[in-house]
Amino acid sequence: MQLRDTPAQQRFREELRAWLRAVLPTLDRQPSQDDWPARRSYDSHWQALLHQAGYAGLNWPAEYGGRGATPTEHLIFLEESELAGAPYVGVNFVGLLHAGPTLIAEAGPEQRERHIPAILRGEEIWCQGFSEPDAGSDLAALRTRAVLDSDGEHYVVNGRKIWTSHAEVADFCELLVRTGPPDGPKHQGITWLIMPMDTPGLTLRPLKTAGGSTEFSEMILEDVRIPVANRVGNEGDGWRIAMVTFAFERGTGFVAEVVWARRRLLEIAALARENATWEDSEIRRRIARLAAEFDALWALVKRNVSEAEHSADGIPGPGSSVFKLRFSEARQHLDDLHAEVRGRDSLAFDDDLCTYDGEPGYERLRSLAYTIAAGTSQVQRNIIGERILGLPKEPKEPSAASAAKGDGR
Amino acid sequence: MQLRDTPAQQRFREELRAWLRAVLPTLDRQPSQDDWPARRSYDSHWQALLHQAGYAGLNWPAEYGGRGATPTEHLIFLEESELAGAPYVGVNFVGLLHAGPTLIAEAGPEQRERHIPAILRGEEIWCQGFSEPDAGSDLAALRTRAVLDSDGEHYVVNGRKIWTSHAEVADFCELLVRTGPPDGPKHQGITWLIMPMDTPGLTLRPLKTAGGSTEFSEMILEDVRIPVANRVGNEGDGWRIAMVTFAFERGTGFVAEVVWARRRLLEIAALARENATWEDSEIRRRIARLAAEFDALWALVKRNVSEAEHSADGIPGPGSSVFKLRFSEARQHLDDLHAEVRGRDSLAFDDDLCTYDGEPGYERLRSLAYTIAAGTSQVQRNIIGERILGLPKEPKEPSAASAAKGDGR
Amino acid sequence: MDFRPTQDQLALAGAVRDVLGKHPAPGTPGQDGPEPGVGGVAGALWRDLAELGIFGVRVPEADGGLGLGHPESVHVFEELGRSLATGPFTATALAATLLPEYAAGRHRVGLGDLTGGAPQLLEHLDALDALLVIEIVDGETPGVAGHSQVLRVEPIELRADAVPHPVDPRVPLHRLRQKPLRGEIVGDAGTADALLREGALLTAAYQVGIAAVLTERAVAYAKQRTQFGRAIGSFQAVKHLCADMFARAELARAAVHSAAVQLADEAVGSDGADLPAAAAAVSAAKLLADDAAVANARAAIQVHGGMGCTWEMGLHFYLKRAWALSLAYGRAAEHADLISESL
Amino acid sequence: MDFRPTQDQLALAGAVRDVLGKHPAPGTPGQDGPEPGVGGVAGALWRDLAELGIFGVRVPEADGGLGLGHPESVHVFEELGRSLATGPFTATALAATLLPEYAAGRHRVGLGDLTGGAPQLLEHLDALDALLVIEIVDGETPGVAGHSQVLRVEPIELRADAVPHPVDPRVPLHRLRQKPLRGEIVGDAGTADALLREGALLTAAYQVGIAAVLTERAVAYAKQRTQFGRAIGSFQAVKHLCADMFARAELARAAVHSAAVQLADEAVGSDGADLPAAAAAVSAAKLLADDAAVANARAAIQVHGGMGCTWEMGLHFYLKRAWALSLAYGRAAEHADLISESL
Repeated sequence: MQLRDTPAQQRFREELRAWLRAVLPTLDRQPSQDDWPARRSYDSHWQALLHQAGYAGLNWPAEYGGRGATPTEHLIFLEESELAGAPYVGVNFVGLLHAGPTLIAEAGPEQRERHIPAILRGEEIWCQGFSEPDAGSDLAALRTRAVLDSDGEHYVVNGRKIWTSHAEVADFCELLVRTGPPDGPKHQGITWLIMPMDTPGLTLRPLKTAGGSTEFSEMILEDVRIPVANRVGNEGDGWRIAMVTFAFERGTGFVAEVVWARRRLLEIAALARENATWEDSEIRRRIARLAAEFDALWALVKRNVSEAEHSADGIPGPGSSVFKLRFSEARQHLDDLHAEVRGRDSLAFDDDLCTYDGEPGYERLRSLAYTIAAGTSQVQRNIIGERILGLPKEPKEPSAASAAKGDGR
Repeated sequence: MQLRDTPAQQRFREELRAWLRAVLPTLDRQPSQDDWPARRSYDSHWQALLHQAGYAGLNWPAEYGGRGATPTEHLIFLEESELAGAPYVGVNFVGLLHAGPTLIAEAGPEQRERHIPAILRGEEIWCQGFSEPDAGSDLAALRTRAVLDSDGEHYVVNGRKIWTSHAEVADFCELLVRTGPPDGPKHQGITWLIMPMDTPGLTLRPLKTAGGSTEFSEMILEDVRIPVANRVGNEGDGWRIAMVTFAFERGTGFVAEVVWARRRLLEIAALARENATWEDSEIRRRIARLAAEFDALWALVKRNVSEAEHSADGIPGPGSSVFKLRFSEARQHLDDLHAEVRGRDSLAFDDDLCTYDGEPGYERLRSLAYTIAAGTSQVQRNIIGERILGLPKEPKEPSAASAAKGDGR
Repeated sequence: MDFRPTQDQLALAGAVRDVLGKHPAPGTPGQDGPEPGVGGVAGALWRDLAELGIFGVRVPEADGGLGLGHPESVHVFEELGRSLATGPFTATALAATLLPEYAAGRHRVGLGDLTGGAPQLLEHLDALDALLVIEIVDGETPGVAGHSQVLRVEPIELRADAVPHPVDPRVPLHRLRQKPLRGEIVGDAGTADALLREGALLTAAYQVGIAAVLTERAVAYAKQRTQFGRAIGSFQAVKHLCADMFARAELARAAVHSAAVQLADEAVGSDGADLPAAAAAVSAAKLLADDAAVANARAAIQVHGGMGCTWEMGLHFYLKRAWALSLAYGRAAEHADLISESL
Repeated sequence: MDFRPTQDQLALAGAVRDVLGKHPAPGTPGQDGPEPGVGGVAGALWRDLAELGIFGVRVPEADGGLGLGHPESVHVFEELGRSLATGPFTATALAATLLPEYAAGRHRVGLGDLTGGAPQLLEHLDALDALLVIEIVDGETPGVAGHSQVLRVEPIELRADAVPHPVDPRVPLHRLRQKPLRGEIVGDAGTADALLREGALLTAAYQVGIAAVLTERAVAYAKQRTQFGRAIGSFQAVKHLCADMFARAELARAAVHSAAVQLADEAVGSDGADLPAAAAAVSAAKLLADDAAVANARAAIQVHGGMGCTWEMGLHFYLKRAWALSLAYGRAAEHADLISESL
């Protein structure tokens, strides 16, 4: 049980630090929140720089162009990047964290050849078409229909998808469709397709968030024709394939955010000292308690990473639900505490900071989604209760053929 | 919308105050926690005094020997008694708050004649035989069997009851038994019986609480013969009859406790000023927030009482679940806060105060049951969600014939 | 004792609700979401509310008011909160208790509390006809210096910068650049305290309105939205969120009503009236109502899931207003300190 | 980095667990409830634990200890907490780091912290062979007065009254009547700080054991107990109580392990070691572990319903110990203050 770097890890960390020190000053200022073309260009440039330096696809197998780094090296990468203030993965999120790993695991050689290198170089942006208006927590209830055309070479897809990030600038979409009968067993009959975003019949409708930004879109699909060759895996095997993706998301999606939260807490403490709210023991101790919480969450991350490093598949287990549950609540407390220390200043967005990261008002509004997205806190508690603790599931609604696995939202 | 006494209410309050001032100094010191004969004698004496002064059965109809007071007068009685430090209802709790009102509503003339005056005079002590080891939150699942004897004049009862308060000193028990088939519809087939506590076949086993006292007993019934004449209402109608009782319990059970809690909070504030924990803004504000909570609960009581005063039946509605939910949690916070202000003193029971009321360590342990007894907080939330807000019930377990109405504990 | 609202109080609340129903605020059910900046003072709504007399509820009839009391005021303001109406309602109603000329609602009056050290942000400044300012008296005037007083200031003479992006886009904010201010002294320290106390009470009532209407919205959504083949409100996790929302709103309302009655009794000098106790009751009401509004807004968003975080669902408008009101007329911590002084 | 417990650490914990399994504490599953006062130090258990070397875990092998570190100590103390073993384990292990003669566990050593103003209650006094006392030096000795120091005191010479009814009936308490104390100075202010810091860490580990074992008990009960025709653990209200218990115990354990590693790195002077950071990590661990133990004890009782409140179910023993330990080696508020100094 130790936390120190091995000599190899220390070397990796130092090289990365040196590279970040050299390259970060060359970057432009972050584009503004809703300037999507500029954001794509900014994020792609960063991804290209990572690729040149050998940091693209850090934890991907070397045979697919990745670096084949260990989970611990990946953690070091995320930690040092955040500490240095490097850009986030941005519009490359779905490609690097969802679609890419799924393609490596499940796609055919031609599909991999076509997409993987382009994703790694930042040349191909992906988005996700999973959730639907009536399939949120109950994702397997999705109803977007794909019917094989009479030519036998295309699926014709009709339906609505929701919560699609970066859709405006994406080249491809990982799309879950129902190929089985609408009233069949819901976890079966789902198929995973690669949809080019320039396919006719696709309409995007921006979905504004509480913070006023357009991070998400709704996608309306009307007779969208997708080649059968774009299918990944077998027809009806899409649920299993999608689950591979989720395991990755849960594992690494929030790691950098813990580092960010710990730094933000120091900023809050500094501000509190400056404006004398620090004199108030209640405020001071709330800051201290959150520091304890984030430090413990960071320790939990390290334990999860250590376990992943020594597990067969490198995929984090359900223990990450504990992290997700506590982190998302702590993150909301952090933003509330920040507002409390700022006092009436918290009633106005700070235009000097009005990029898409860091402005405390926007962060506070964004954090509302933390206890909802990627599995609500209620779903996380179900996962902990059922998969870790082995508590029995709820009885099924007699009429529902399908398994109840979450709380539904 | 006003809180002032009417002239009649003010007169009632002043007469009561004068009487309490006169009579309380004549009382002996409270007996010790587990001296049940002394407690019976003490509580019976107090009840007899109340009866002589015309305060027994305050809210009972005059035709049954009560005073026929309004809900508001009842509230004034509870408030003034608590403020004056008068004894609680004690071992007369079940008789006055459960069995008596049930007998008035449901019993035959002879049964009433036999029991009601004796209860009012403090000469007859009752206990409750409802819960069973496997029927807690799911009370309707009770399994204590009553079979009609071949003589046709007795039920022969076998089973186990639990959480019976004051059983050691009780003369009678309000007993719920199953007369219907064990596998029949569970809310039907329940019958309400009057069981004399000296009936052969009855064994009591004291059930010690976390505080070390024997407030409750387990009752083991082996071939206990109860005359059919002791049945209240019809065979199989016991569930409905018992529900009448519960409505009373929810309404008034905790009223005096709010007054107590507000006084206790002032004691805590005084102690905090004395030992300088008051300097700590966190402690000071926790005290203030609890003061706000208890004052609001007291206002909620007054609103509920005002509504009951003008309702047809004088029985509080499901709104009292809000009170029960918030009060029981606030009460636990109160005891925790007291311990925090006492510091290491809280590690020892204060033997100078070691009666059954008020010693902070015992109160803290006793308050553990507040979120459990008389409907757990989880059950209260179900009641609010389903009966007040109209949210749908959970689906039933396909195999269970009965309705799921609580969370189960 | 009869703590139920009277028929007249319910009728007044109903009349206010009817008027508000004719001018639904953006973000409330059935309304499409506005662009940021939409909001401010809706002239037609203001006129209709003025016609009902809501700005002069507590002003004697002889002075053109309704001649009612705090219990009636809180009924009105709970309705304003339910419909998330924006405008300087609280300040105008407070001003009318001091200067009856404002009872008719022909002027829009703002209020700025400069007694704290916090940066001063003023709501609706561009729409105001008058501004009351509470400040600490500088200088050495015996018996007055160091105490607070109430000034009436011409809004047009103020130097203030519009805040480009208020968190609540529906309520325009200006940041005051100027101090000291020049104006007419219209009240002393006692008046200032009374204004702040009643402001806290009315704000608490508005917050109760937010907390209550969000409970209803969450419950309605939980009944209608299905996942896993069931209405999500049948899952205990969601049901219990709703139950806690209801409990918070009920308790806060009881606290607001109790404070209103106690303050009314104090004002008319009736038996047992006790200003410190009434002031503590107002603080308790503000503290519980702020918590109820903010916590219920969060819970409503959680019950609505992803949709709850969208602009178009409009729940964020309630949260943003609840946040802003939590910082007006004393924050929870300040009110807790006030309560502690009474213990 | 490899933050997993090593095989050796798991083996040590397993050995401790095996020994504890032979001496089950009252109130733990399968044990009938004792009368108040039963508890104290169980001689056979103490001897078996001494034989394993648990009092000398951190004492160099040359001095008769196991020569291990903080990460091993916290594994041992989590096991003690899981089985709710009573005795002056923490104080004896702390004393052994200072005075290796105690490593073998042949003496029972207590510890009293007289630096705060609080009334001094000593645990297990009648069973002690030695007592360490941390006190503030009176008088005017230059460079020392006003600082703390560690005294070794003969328990038998102390004037102290037995507390008739300790809240935790399993741990006898005495109230100290005497001050100042006479004894041998065995450590300076730095030693005192180190003892209190390690005491907080070991206590946190014990609390994690309580939090973890109660999660297991609540889960087992929720699987077995049926109401409304279902195991109660299938109800979300109960399931989510259990999930939160698990999360609290996991997070607190991660904090304890992290603090142990940081303190170990500091002790051996390895790269990047940082005493203020390690001290803050210990405070974080104590704060989270206290909360986990107390909150999980409450939650376990809630899951068990009425039976949870009974003496015979024994859950109250865990709660009472968790309460007592929350007041030992610094309360949550004090540790929060310490953390805040590091920010």
